[in-house]
Amino acid sequence: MLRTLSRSDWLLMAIFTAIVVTLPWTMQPIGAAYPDLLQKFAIYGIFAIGFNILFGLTGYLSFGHAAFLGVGSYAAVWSFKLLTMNVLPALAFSVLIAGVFAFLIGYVSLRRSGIYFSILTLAFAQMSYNLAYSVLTPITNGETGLQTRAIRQSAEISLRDGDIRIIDQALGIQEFGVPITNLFGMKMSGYPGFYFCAVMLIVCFFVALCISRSNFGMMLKAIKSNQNRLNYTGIHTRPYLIAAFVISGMYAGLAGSLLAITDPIAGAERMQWTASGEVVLMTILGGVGTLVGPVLGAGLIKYAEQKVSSWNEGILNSAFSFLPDGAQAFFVELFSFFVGEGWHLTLGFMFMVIVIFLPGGLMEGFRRIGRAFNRARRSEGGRTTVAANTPAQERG
Amino acid sequence: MSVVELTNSDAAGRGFTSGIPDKVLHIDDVHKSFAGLHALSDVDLDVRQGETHAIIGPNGAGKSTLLNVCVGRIKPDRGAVIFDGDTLTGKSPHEINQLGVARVFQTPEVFLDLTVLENVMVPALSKRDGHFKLNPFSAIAGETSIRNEAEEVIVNVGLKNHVHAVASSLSRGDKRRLELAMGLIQRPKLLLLDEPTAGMARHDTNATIDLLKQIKEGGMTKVIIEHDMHVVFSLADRITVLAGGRIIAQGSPEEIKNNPKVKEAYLGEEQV
Amino acid sequence: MKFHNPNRRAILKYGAATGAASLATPYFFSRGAFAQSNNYRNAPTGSTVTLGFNVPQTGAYADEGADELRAYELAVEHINAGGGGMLDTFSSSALRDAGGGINGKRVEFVTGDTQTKSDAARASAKRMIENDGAIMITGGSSSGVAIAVQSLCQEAGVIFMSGLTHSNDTTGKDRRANGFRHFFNTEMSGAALGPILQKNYGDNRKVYHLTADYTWGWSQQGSMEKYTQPYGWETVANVMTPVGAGDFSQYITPVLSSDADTLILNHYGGDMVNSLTQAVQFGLRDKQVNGRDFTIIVPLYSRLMAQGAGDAVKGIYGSTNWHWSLQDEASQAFVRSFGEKYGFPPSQAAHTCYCQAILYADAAQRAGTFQPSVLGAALEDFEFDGLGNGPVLYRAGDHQCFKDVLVVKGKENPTSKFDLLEVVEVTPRAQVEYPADMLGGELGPYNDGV
Amino acid sequence: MDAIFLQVLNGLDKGGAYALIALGLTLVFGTLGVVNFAHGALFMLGAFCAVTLNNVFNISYERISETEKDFLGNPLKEQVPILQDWVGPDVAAFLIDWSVPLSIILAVIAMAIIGVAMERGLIKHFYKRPHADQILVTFGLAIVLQEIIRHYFGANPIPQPAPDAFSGAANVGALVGLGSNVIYPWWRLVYFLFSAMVIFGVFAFLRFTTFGMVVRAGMQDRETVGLLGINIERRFTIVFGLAAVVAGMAGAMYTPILPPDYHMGMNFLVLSFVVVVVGGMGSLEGAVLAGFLLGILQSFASMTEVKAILPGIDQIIIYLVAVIVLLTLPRGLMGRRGIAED
Repeated sequence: MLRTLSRSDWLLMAIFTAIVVTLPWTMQPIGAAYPDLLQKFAIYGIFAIGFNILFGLTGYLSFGHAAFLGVGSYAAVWSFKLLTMNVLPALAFSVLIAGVFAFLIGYVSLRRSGIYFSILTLAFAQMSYNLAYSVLTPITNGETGLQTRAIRQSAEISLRDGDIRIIDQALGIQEFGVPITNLFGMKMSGYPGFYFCAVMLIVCFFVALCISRSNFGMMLKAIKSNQNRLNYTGIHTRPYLIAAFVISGMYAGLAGSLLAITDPIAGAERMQWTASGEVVLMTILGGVGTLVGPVLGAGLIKYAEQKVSSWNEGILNSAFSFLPDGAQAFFVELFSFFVGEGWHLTLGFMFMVIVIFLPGGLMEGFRRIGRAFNRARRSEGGRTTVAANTPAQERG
Repeated sequence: MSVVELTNSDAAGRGFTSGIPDKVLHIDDVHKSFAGLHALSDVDLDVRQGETHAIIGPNGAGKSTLLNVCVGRIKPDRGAVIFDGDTLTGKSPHEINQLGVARVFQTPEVFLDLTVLENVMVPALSKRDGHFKLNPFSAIAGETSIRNEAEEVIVNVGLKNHVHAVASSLSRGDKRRLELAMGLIQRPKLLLLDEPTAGMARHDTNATIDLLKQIKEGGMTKVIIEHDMHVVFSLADRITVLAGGRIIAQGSPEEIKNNPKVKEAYLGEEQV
Repeated sequence: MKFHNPNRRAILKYGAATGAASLATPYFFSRGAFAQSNNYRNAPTGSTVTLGFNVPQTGAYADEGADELRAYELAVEHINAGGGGMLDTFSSSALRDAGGGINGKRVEFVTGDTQTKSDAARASAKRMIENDGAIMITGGSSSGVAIAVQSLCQEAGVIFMSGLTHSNDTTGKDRRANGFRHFFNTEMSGAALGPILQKNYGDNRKVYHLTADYTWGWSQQGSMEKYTQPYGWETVANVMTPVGAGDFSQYITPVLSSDADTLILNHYGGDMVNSLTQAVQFGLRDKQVNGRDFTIIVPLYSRLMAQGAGDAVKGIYGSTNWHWSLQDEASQAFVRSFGEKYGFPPSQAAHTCYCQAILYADAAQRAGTFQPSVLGAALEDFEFDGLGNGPVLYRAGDHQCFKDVLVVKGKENPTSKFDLLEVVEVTPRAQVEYPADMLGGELGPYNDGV
Repeated sequence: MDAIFLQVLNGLDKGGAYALIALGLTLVFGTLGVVNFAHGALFMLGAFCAVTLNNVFNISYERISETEKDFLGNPLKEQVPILQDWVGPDVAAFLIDWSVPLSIILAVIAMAIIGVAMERGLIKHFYKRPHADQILVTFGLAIVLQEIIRHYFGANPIPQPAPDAFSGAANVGALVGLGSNVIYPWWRLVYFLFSAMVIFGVFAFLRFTTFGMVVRAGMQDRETVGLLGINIERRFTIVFGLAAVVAGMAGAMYTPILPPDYHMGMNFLVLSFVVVVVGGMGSLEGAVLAGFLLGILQSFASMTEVKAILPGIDQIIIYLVAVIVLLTLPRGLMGRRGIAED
């Protein structure tokens, strides 16, 4: 397994790990160094990496991936309610159940390709969302969302409103107030929660890297390239597609369970088409088919949602306070279109600008910078760098 | 007369079993029509173990349809294709390939986003691992034996300098070489070649002929569809001539050269 | 061309809380480094205290959210000035006596966008708590969000003063010690509407319910059924409609062929606008069944949304938490200060948010600390007046305010686009009170976040 | 019986709306090969054409009233429409009353300009780009358009009453010999007629004009038409403009049924894609058929009797039908092989 990766891959792993682990410090200048946003970076990074295993490698665009995120969250919260507040069983259950769910949906949807596949996945996800919001309320607690509760005092209280936590009860673990998710006693909120997510992100990134460099990954890329030819080469493509779909569904389930682990609530709107669309946007924004791109895209969108939306006029005023009064008023006026309540506008423009000027997403931008840098070095008379010769590693 | 020979072997072919080693492919009374137009009718054909069998014929004779029937792309209206004891008719393309039938496409159908090496490794892995294997952790980079083998084939087809090039960057001729390499790497029991030299310069054509001759010595059975009579007569052990969806002649190159029916069919179209 | 433009806000000189916490090194494995010295989360150390306003800024309730934010800004202005608006009429003088700020600290605020989604709302609340050092969270425009943020605040150890949330569950089975609600609920709506409906429409009506298919809808439908039953009102059918259905025609036509003579629309927001507009289009308001005029009722009214339904609201009964046309001194003072600043009257969402901000500040001032458990105790069973609803009790048992409920009716001849509802009756508080344990749920202990 | 008849009417009405939106979407996809996520936003812009016209008619100057007081107790500033002074109160009242139907004219002009500008300025650069890029850029555009509308009109729905003549409900029952309970709003009947006319018009345009012939040929085989030396670019622009106009008119006329707000386009977006795909990508007939099919099925699924057997069926019926259709008919009702399958 370790032979999977080349030296440059290990270097990539090392750099990625270093960046993720140091996020609490490096994110400070842009005001993103607080646990919740960092957790979201990691969680949606996992979601996008998983989505990219399907979309980036096989070219199959699922428009219903949020369903697996939602299922993962529900599974995790039910594990908290029924078994234990320890996060490991929740994690295992979520991944397992999301995997089964993905298998069922994938088995059916993958009978079709192209936009027909996209609409099938969308249809399944929307059905899940609509039912979870209304008819399935006994399981999902509907609009309010499924939450952990104190241990119920009598069997008359429904399981939605009172937990049983069989394992914790058997072990005689005492609870005070709101039950808190933990990893063998270590609280999974705040920074410990972030580091737990970060470890998961690094593991997920590593697995995705391995998949991308493996025989299996090459087959997936071959599907994207020319599925028909692959059939004549003796490969049955459907099992590969289903496997990729299930793996990426399990990633989504893992992301869903981490959402529940860092914040024990699961709501139906996690399954809505807008949530599915969000992960598509994250992936395309960062760079489809690249390894790092989806994580970057996820970070950018979550940053916009959390931080850009919070820059109200007061913050703008102090940001531009170095300007003379008239100019300050002008800039505050101008920027207030794009931040605070206007953060959607920024997002919309960002999508357009990136796709117009950087087809291939943010990673394309980095590649261009890299190339320009290399050219500059060569024209200085320096020796040609090795990087220019490395054959398209990052495409993986 | 080859047609007589065909009827003779046909009698034996009805009771075809894998125990008879010299008949690898048996095409049994295949019919196919598209919208009332008979593309193939009453086609019976045997391909012997180790031989290079050329199928020639004027344009629209049904050569490509016949090939497509063999690989499962087209379902015949009637009749069957039997390969090494297995009926191919009704099987899906990947199953047919897994039985040992590989196809080289006329217009290159390579994996444009993959490198040349990867393009060749895909069929190699398919041969080794079967039609599906979930191996997300077994690294491409760790497949040294298959990698060496693939590199060898790539060198053989003359793509030595392009091993790590992305397939989409290859010239059309190089893509055809790659196609050939993808067929050869599987060491199939039967290799179906659809005009392997079409569009190649004479020099390249000769190189391809040499390469195919080499393989012949290795004992691989081949069916070639070809327009270029130079190629056909350099390679073929036996030749089947199709015209209007029917077999009009079959026999050794010498027999075919002198067959009046063939001359008639090709009159003004090809110089032999 | 001059369009009505509710989104422009005057540039204000309000403080920008950029968040001292964000500049500090990450504080590992503890819930805030400050907490150790001060016994509670995000205890203010400098000369300012930061409040977190979490309102919908995008999505269907964005205008309501914008109005809430206006009210909060106004409230902050008044608190820092030690007077103005309803702060002058408020029965507790603690803030006025302090002469500006709370506990000697100037109030600053941070804002967040709930998007009317639980996840987004919790995330922005967490941002304000973790990054911006907000000492409390307030706002919101739907019950799902309120309940989600309330439980988050309980876990994080800050006070949550909910905004517009009408579901029983907020202070019913999902009540939390750290959460407080000023707004009324479906139980009170039902209790207030029942007698008025009987008075106007008589006994023994046959009712067709269209109910938004989620917890609030069910709860509203249940209350309406419960409080109209004593008058012999009978439910012919209760049909669930999907949230955000847009076109309700397929749910309205069956009403025509049933023998119902009353339609109750248990919808809110966009659903209410659409279902009411369409029901009126189907001629339901002009229909006669069994010799009686057909009647439509909208249990929960919002003026902003009534604006969207236009003429369709005329003559239609419903309930509301507060309305700007009230003539009492406090309401008048609030409308005047709000109207002078923004140019139009405040909505009920703005009113409840303003009240919540003032009530929080007052409790903190009276308690002398921002510590949730102490501050909360100051709010519990707190009786006050002068905030536009008459005498109000913040009940200790469920952290729910009890006050008079307004029964309103769509005005037949509005004089302006704000003048859409007229107050028909003010149902006294005693009539809408219910025992604290009726709805189930448990407050649990306060959490100070340490 | 009455109930079923009414649900059929509902279905036709809904179906008309669905078909109108889906028509432009599939037209753009079939000819230009562009997945346009901004199509819902075009529908929304059309609806706001109606709002704008109404606002324009109501542009007023202020007159201090002597008798009335405003909410702060100051003398009320009465708003007097300028139009009233120009054309007299009767005509002004008529224009304001009929502003929704009249707004079709505005919608046609405005949407044609917007459509052409969008195609020339943005969409044409994306013909050869992957669908993913098209989705991202048009989605971004949709958000931007939405936010601009929100900036000027706010987030609340804005009521747009139908003309008085059409405001009530028609006694359809009397016409077809059913009970007096069978009444149906005039405006919805108008909307159904309107959608039928527009659909018919678009089909006639594509069938009986040379331009339409080229476009249809382009939908069959884009490359060949390009090779024929026909200036396909200009025609693409017109097709996109046409799609925008159809969406815009559909939006403008829908305002009395659904008071418009800035994100109404997004609500219709997913639905219209489902309609297009169920109909078969690139098939105009399919889109119309699927629109009516889904409209009618949705209406029937919402009946209490059906919901009693299958709770929640009305919430998922559209998607359920989509799944069933796509699994039985690989390319939707009337889709052709090879379009949008990779």
